[in-house]
Amino acid sequence: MRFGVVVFPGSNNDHDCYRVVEDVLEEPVEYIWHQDSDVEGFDALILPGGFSYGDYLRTGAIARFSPVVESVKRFADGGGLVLGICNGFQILLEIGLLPGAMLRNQSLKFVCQYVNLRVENNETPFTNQCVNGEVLRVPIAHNEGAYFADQTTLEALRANQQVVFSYCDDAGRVVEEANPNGALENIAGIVNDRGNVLGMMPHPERCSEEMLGSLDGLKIFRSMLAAAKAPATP
Amino acid sequence: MLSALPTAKVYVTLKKGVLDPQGLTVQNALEALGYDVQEVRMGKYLELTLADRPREELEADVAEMCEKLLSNPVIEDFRFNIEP
Amino acid sequence: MLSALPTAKVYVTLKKGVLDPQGLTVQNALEALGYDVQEVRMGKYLELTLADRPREELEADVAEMCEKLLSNPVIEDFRFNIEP
Amino acid sequence: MVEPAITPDTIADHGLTEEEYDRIVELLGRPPNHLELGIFSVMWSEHCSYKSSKSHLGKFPTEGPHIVQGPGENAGIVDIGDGLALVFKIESHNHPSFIEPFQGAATGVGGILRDIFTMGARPLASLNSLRFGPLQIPKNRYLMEGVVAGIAAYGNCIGVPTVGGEIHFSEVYNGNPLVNVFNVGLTRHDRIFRGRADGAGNAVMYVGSKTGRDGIHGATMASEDFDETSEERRPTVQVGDPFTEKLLLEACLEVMEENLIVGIQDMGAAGLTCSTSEMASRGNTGITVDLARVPRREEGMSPYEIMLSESQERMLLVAKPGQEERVREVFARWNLDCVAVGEVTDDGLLRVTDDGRPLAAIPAVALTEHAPVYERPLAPPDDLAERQSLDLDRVYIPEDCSAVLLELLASPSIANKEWVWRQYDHMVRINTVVLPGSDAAVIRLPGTAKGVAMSLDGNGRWCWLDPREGGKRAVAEAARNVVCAGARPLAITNCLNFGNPERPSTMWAFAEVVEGMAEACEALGTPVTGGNVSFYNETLGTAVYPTPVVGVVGLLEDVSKHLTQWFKDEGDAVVLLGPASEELGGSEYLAVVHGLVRGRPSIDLGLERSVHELILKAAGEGLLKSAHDVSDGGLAVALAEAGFQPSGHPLGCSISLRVETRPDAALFGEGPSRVVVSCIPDNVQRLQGLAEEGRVPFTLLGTVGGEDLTVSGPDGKPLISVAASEAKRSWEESLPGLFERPQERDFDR
Ligand SMILES: Nc1ncnc2c1ncn2[C@@H]1O[C@H](COP(=O)(O)OP(=O)(O)O)[C@@H](O)[C@H]1O
Ligand SMILES: [Mg+2]
Repeated sequence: MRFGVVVFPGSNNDHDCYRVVEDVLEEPVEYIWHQDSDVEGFDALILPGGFSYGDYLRTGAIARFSPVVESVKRFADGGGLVLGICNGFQILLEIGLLPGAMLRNQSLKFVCQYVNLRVENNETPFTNQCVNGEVLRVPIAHNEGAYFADQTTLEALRANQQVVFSYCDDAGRVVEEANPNGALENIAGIVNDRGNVLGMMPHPERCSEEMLGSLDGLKIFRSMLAAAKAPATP
Repeated sequence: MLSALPTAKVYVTLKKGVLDPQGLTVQNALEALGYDVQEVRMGKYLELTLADRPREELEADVAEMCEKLLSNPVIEDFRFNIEP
Repeated sequence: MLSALPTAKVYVTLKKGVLDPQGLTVQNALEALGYDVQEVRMGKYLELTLADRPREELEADVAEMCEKLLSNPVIEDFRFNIEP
Repeated sequence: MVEPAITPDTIADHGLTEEEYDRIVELLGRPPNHLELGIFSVMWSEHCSYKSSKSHLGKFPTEGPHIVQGPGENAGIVDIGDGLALVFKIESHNHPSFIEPFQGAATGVGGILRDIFTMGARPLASLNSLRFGPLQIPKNRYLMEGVVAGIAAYGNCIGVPTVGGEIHFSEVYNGNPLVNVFNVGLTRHDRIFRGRADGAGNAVMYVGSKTGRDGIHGATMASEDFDETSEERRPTVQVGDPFTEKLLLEACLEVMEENLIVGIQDMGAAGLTCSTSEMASRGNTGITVDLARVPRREEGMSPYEIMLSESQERMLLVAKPGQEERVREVFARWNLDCVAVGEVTDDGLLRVTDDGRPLAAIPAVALTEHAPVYERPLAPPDDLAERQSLDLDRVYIPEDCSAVLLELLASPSIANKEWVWRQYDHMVRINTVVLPGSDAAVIRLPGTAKGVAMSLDGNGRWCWLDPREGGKRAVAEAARNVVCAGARPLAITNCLNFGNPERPSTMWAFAEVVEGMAEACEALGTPVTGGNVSFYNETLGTAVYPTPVVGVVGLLEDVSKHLTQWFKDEGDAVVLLGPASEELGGSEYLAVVHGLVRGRPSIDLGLERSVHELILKAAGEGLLKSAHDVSDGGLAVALAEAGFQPSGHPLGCSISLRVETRPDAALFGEGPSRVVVSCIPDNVQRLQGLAEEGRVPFTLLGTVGGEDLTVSGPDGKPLISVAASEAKRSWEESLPGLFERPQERDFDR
């Protein structure tokens, strides 16, 4: 399975995603420079975390105009798998591949820590190796991670089971105390209605190796592999 | 001189109903300092120095910039005025 | 009603000469989109809903709030107006 | 523009003495013009010339088999085998952070990162060492909020993890917070670059941000030679632009990887002036720079302003012949300015021109090697004997040592610093194997089995009581922290934060600290590869404690064998390696509980080294499950902390303690060279054997486990008995609690 990691000026988790695909998954991977518009031949695209254009003005706002974005959109429209992590998620929101927007953390502080995620929908190409209700330990690291959407959008997301991960406590309860950033209804990750585009604030690439303290992130990458092998049935 | 060029003053504010944690924090801090403040909303203020062109063109351009880049319609409103 | 209360509109801008990385980056982005923009400076815009009190008191209070909390006098200037 | 005349006032405004001015005239063979005077004044400033400290810094050991680059470059370098090298350095940003905490700290991080990647290394990790006045004072909270947010903003955005550091609080830092930032990077031996301008005729290129009127030497601003309004000419606070620095980092590493350049140096303090004169001086060459070609952010900048500007995110490089175009292409791809502003010459002169018109010509070495060096007078402070005397008979012994433990755990200098490091992205680049919270952070080195452990330490209180011993202990503690991670300390960098060097007592403390540190470095086999001196940390006659901050990097050949400070399993044995010291002097306990800063710390460096060797040996044999050094708060705090693993329920332990003098001294004394380790009971004997071989005192303290932390005295009498969870709460809730108070900017009214 061929992965592409899209690099915007200011991306800084590009190398981390690349390494996980290459060293841990042992699958072919290439960087895609934001000025390139060729995403032919890839089976999945990762929009990594970081601070594209410094997160100046608004997270993801300026990256939206990079030439590669139109290709990413076309790739997604064609059913290709797109995973946006952290800043990648923010960019997916700005370019409209996912609904909603990201607000500043309620604490007004950057927060880097492990959180618990409850898997809400394991019937996506990103979670097929998980069990519904399962609790994953995955780190977050962001300043603007409070997911927001208007009521109609929110209802649609719920109706289509597009909420894939919620912040929860150790026991898997989705409670206010487990919300690290003020996200609406503890939402940590969503897919588009077709299910082939996932945006998530937590960083699976930071917990895909034993030595780093958790392997839970690997389930997401493994799910993508499994999805690519199985015929797509979204 | 730059100063003779037209300037657009752009205000980007959070839509009503969108939680504004910065505004809230500022309000709390002001109240703790003893001021009577009912509400604080925090937004962005941009000054764009433009090229010298007909007014309507500038108006249209700035509106477009606001829609495309300077604000996010999901959460923000904008308004602007052009001077002089 | 809130709407009847006086509102202060506060503008906080970077002092002249102070580097504005955000403004620069936005300018570059706008230029890349084909707009002719000479300079962009980014600042903050706040709306404070105040208690109904004599105008001069409000003026004095808001000035103090700006100095103490809303602006950073080392790098920023502020101005405000109170409505209605 | 009219060239301002040089009067005694202009000279004084430039911070130069009459003798220094005479020397400038002598070196030039003529009086300097105004621009030249400005150039001399910044290069001969304390900050750039080290004129007060140079004669002392020479005492540091700087050589060793693995030292690749000692002091004198932008950063030090040590060899770690396999063709790899670590590049590291520490820098202070105390004064800028006091003026504007967020931007001051942020630009400090930006500066230290440039020091590392200018040598060809990709930054791996940052640490920071901070000192503030007590947090009960709103201004101190404001400063700390801003500093931490600034460090976070810069490091997080550029994507270099901030993995640790240290923070201490004391009234002496009220008017003078300290902000020291450290970074370590990784490079290959064949990719090391230096700040040298070699090869006459080679192009000198300016890359990065445009030049503005940022941070121009404050002193010079007082001069009245300006034609525009004074408001516009005031020095401007430097604002960090981490996004641009990220682009600069990637572009610089790219031109280095392609081998396109001869030398490179960042433009930090004294900007273009410092980078041109130092690069020429190191290369035994000259540089001509034409100011008309320098990219500018503002209109109407004078040559003086351009040469002295401290705008951030700029570098100066010398391209290899014929490679200028390729260099330009690389920087263009990253959307950065890259302009040939001059060339290397063979006449040894720093020449400044404006569109070809000569403005200044100064022998480069006159600015660097020939800068003045002072032997400042030294004298111990009058009250030294008083500081050092400690009459323990007048220090009551607390009835309830459990309560004291809780109080110490909540003391901000000891309390959990998660409030701080949660704001730092400490995981980006997926190399952080030991996250913040343990004695040392551990980073794995990609592509190898190796890891690097690092720690910053310094205790100003000890140095105030006895600077020589305090200096030794700073090195020892930083190295011990690294050893506790299972890593062998390789070398140190250091930041010396002191008051006014013209004060003999300050200079005496400085000299003593340096000699103490030098002795410790010899004894522990950790040469000094560089550092930074920050003088004049003094407000209204009150100086900070003499505060050396020591950064140690250590190597783990096999990173999977690293240790952390936390107990792992119930039933494990708890052992103290090192002397059963009961030294109370200079402790956090004396200061917090008794309001006393008194005593005389001491250390046996030979024993310290033996403890290091023992732990490394035991760790190498896989005997240890944890290792935590005993520092602030003494043994009791170390035992409590060992139970506070990052996740899950805290672990208690039951300990029995021999007490020679008084229980508070045994529990809370901060005698050095001690480490609490845990191991399975079956390994105790082997460990004891190794300790005897290594002549390290060995004390079996007790067992890990249970809900409570209990320490009993010789007669079985309980000294401490607290629930581990209560202890943890006390430790955890302290800092966040202080910051929940409403914020206000307090303007010294
Ligand atoms: N300014 C800081 N930035 C990041 N981490 C910090 C900072 N201050 C303290 N820490 C972390 O908190 C832990 C405890 O610090 P400290 O009590 O100074 O340890 P020690 O006494 O072992 O040197 C360490 O892991 C340290 O890295
Ligand atoms: Mg320690």
